[in-house]
Amino acid sequence: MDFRLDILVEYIPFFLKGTLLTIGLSLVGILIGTVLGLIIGLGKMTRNKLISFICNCYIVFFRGTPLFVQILLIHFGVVPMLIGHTNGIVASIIALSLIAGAYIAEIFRAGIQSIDKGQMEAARSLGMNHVQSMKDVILPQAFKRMIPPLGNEFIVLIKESSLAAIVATPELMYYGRALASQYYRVWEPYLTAALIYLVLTTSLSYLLNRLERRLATE
Amino acid sequence: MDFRLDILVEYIPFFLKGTLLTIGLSLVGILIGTVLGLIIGLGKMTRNKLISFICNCYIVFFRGTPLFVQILLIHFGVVPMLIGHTNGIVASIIALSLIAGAYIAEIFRAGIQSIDKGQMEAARSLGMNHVQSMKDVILPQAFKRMIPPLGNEFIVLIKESSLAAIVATPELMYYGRALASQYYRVWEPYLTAALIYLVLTTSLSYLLNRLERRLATE
Amino acid sequence: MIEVKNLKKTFGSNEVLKDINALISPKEVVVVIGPSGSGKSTFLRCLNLLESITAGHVSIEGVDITDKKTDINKVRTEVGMVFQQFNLFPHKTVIENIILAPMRIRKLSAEKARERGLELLRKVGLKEKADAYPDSLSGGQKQRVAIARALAMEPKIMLFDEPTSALDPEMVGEVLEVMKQLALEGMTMVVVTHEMGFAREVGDRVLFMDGGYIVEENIPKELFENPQQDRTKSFLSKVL
Amino acid sequence: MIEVKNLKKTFGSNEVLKDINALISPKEVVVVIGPSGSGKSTFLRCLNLLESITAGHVSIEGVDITDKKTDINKVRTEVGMVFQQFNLFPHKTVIENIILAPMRIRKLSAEKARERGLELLRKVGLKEKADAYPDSLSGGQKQRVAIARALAMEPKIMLFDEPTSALDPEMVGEVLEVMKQLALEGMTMVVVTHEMGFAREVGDRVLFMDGGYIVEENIPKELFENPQQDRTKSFLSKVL
Amino acid sequence: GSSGTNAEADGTSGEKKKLKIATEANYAPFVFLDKGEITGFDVDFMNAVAVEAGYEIELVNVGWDPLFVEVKDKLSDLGICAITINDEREQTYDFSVPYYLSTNEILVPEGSDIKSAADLKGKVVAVLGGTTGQEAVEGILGKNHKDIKKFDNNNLAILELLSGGADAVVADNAVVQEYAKNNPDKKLSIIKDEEGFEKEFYGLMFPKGSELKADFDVAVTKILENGTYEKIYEEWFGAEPDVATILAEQK
Ligand SMILES: Nc1ncnc2c1ncn2[C@@H]1O[C@H](COP(=O)(O)OP(=O)(O)OP(=O)(O)O)[C@@H](O)[C@H]1O
Ligand SMILES: Nc1ncnc2c1ncn2[C@@H]1O[C@H](COP(=O)(O)OP(=O)(O)OP(=O)(O)O)[C@@H](O)[C@H]1O
Ligand SMILES: [Mg+2]
Ligand SMILES: [Mg+2]
Repeated sequence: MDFRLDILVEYIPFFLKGTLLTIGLSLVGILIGTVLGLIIGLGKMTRNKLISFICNCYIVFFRGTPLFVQILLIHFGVVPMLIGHTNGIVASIIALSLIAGAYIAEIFRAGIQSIDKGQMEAARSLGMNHVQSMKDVILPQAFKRMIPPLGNEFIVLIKESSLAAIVATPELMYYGRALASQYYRVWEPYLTAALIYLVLTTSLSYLLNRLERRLATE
Repeated sequence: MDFRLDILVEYIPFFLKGTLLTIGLSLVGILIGTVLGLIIGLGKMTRNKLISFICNCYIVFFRGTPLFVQILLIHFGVVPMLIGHTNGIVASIIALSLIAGAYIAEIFRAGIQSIDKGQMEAARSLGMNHVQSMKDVILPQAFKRMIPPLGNEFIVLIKESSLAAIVATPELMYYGRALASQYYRVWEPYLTAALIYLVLTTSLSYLLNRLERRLATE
Repeated sequence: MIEVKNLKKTFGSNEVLKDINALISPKEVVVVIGPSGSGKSTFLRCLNLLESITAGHVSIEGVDITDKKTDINKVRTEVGMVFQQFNLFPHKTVIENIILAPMRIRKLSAEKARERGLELLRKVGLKEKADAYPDSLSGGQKQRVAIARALAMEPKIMLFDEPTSALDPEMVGEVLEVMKQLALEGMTMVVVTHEMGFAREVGDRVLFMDGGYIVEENIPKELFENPQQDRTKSFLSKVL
Repeated sequence: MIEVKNLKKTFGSNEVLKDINALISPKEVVVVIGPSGSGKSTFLRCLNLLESITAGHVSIEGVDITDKKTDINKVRTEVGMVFQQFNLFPHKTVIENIILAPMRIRKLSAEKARERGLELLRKVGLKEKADAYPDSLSGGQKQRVAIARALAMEPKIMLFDEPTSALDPEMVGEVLEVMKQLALEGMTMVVVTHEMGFAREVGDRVLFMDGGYIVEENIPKELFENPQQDRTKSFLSKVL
Repeated sequence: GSSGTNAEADGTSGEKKKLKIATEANYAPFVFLDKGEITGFDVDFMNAVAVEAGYEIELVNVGWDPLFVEVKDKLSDLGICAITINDEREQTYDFSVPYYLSTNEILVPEGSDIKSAADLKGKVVAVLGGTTGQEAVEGILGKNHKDIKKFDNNNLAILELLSGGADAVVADNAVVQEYAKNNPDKKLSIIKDEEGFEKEFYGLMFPKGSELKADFDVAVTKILENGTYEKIYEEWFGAEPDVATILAEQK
């Protein structure tokens, strides 16, 4: 297989720009998604049937439909309603945040439920109310357990952000496709993109492993 | 928003065909992926450094790169080597199986590691060797715990199979795109496809929940 | 004072407490014994509403805690509880475990709370462990911290649910010692335990539970040496 | 017969067994006591190589198990082990738990294995539970099944690691009873336990371990009533 | 690796082998699926050319990215899919003589101040990646200019315009008309600017060094000259083709 380095060299600045946006999108996505996931996760756990039902629908919808369709819906349906016109970056961030929120809600719920029941009972038996117990006793412990799955979600988000290219958000995959369609060559751009994704995801999971080990020994 | 039902009606048989193939692809993918995941998962856990390293690379690669690129690689790199010419369905099945294998390897490893160490010790202390202990004691228990995450992986696979459309595998999304480009309309095909995916994934997760509850009370 | 009248508790279709009546006076130390599953923990947990009560009444210091209008968090500050599994907060140091509730509920300042916390740690013999994390403590030390934590809210009553049964044998003594001290100081205590020596030495009264009822009760010496009921006899024959 | 010579075991940089020497004769019942973390479990687990041995020699019935050429699976069939946490196989019925190893290793037929399994269950008083799943048993019943399972391989030696400390008090007796019976029948036994009554009644010898050494050993009466070492004295003062 | 094409494998049956032709059926009215069948202008044209050249052909919908690998790796004998000939692609592939003159049109909202191709400067333009539209706009704004949004689907490009994310869409006039036909109620104006855009041509795409190119060049020219082309063109586009310009470009 011939492999044309020259066209890759030509695209280096674009790949760089794209990679930065890829990182930015996933980073913002995981941050907003975490806040959202917290709200949705708590919402699903409340005794209020209606709130719990709505939160559950949210989770079911975002986990049950392809991201591709979600991005289109948000890009052409939601963002114009919000800011009057489409904007690929805004749409990608919203879509990634919303889907991350759905997964993080479950991570969050699992994290809370993984804390021994005795912790809540001990806090309540001291006279602390439910909110105080959550805040001072349950959540700090749950958050620590959530770090590894949150990291995984970040990795997933990095890969999924590649779908942002379909609404012309100029991230890594967008420039990969631009190169592909300029030269009608597939391997150079896509293998390069794959390699960059691989570097991003493996270095992230390396960092995660170290963090996890640090947390475990603490 | 005007919504042309007539063109949807016209495409009903294609959506049906596509949905069947989507189900078929993910089903075959999860089955082969399970076998593969078992092998890779065991491989990663062996003491043999080389095998363990190779299995780990496999997992890192498939979990760290976008499925989109994997499908292309397999469609053009692997399938022609195997059967002499390209074939979208074969490539999709291989790609979905390989990625499922990478995730299932981890599910499998987690399942085995979740079994109390005392089980292996009890079996070994009776004089059973490692293989016997695995087969008779550890694996049956691990499999039961693997059912819920395997079900989740199945759901993920259903959604990811939508990417098979890029190598023109005539599954659900393929016909969705066909409809979109024949009539230059976006919402009718994509919302319909999203709905079908949602029905597939939610009914599957409903079944899973029931199964999980049955297993828990057993 | 604790008054329990016709207390019933069911989990689903499982009636765990069938008809419990008891009167526990101030400064009394009541030991609860009985076979596994007889409802001892459930009984104890009903006393501070960690389990909702199905029927009957429980009043603590004259306050009916089954009344919907009662502020249960306030009641719980009066009733300390010590669990078999310690349930210390692993993300907080020993002293932080102790001062958390006083600061949150009694609104004590950090210094004041810490000062009183250290005093309690001294009492349970763990002053030097104030800034350690629970994971670095032995079982006996953990349980003593748990007792100090419960005492920090200055409860009028202390409930103990098998406080020594998760401990290595050589640590049982140090925990019982702290409990004995507490009893001597006049704390009202309800203790579920299998430590018959403690019951004999410290208990004012022993309740024997079986099948959701209090089958027999008496002063320790009488109950252990002269059980009236067959079930009590058969249980004691296995345990003593 | 078990011969232990200069046994050392380290976990990383933690030297858990420092220099253990012991000789256990056929039909002898040896009880091992000592504070938590002193290495009792590790010692026991070295006897059937559940822990790899760092240095020294252990021979079982004349076979040096530290020799690389020894088939450890064969040795293990001669040495039964009973764990604190029972470790029954939860996906198998009681009888399946018992017959698994004999069928796999001794290649017994299912009928033959079942027949002998039922015999063992009768011995531990659980014949009627043959087709129950472990989860439906009480702790004492589980531990008796675990003993029957170990016996099914017809071992020459039985190791017990705190077989009663996960049990509710009223179930301790039934398990000790089975162990006593076994001792009477002439089984060679090494028992880590805190049940001093059992040690006194059944033990031929007591080893007191501390800090990775066997600090003192003697016949039970002597060791309990007349400990020579300070560490032994201090330990016994807490436990007895 | 595969040596030669699979078409060669079945070549035993007759004089001329059956050719495998790769396409992506996602670009109405050139190539698209009509209820599962591949149809379109390119399909009819390809069939006519094949008959003229004396080849049996099989048109396979392989997908867009796969199309290039198929042709480059000789898994298919050639590709047709409204593929624009340009220098960069000629480094990797051989193209037939042009068979279609793509007239790009600008699609703008009604009342837009864009009146010509030159007005696109400073505006955000949505295009379909890899098409003549992209080439044309990049000719004006510059390669990979940040104001060019490339979509991999014309629908999305036009939807972007309708949703306010772009000021204009530049696409082949056939595409623009097909869109307008299916979405009559959208308030869009079409601007033609023959001078403003460079002329772009479609060609058949062959692997580098393909021996088929010679046969097909002749056949394409023949079809253009003998009136068959005009018939097919009018059938699909309802207009007369500018055969003269295409033939001139072929020289
Ligand atoms: N949260 C619960 N849900 C359902 N059943 C419960 C629950 N808690 C306890 N039970 C049941 O209630 C019965 C009594 O339990 P309880 O814990 O009060 O017994 P106990 O006397 O404390 O026994 P032990 O000595 O084993 O602690 C048991 O049959 C138990 O299965
Ligand atoms: N797998 C292991 N890895 C590292 N350290 C271990 C391991 N197993 C035991 N240890 C350490 O070895 C020491 C002795 O442990 P061991 O379990 O033998 O003590 P023990 O006398 O049985 O105590 P206990 O009465 O608590 O069961 C302890 O300090 C323990 O932390
Ligand atoms: Mg209890
Ligand atoms: Mg031990």
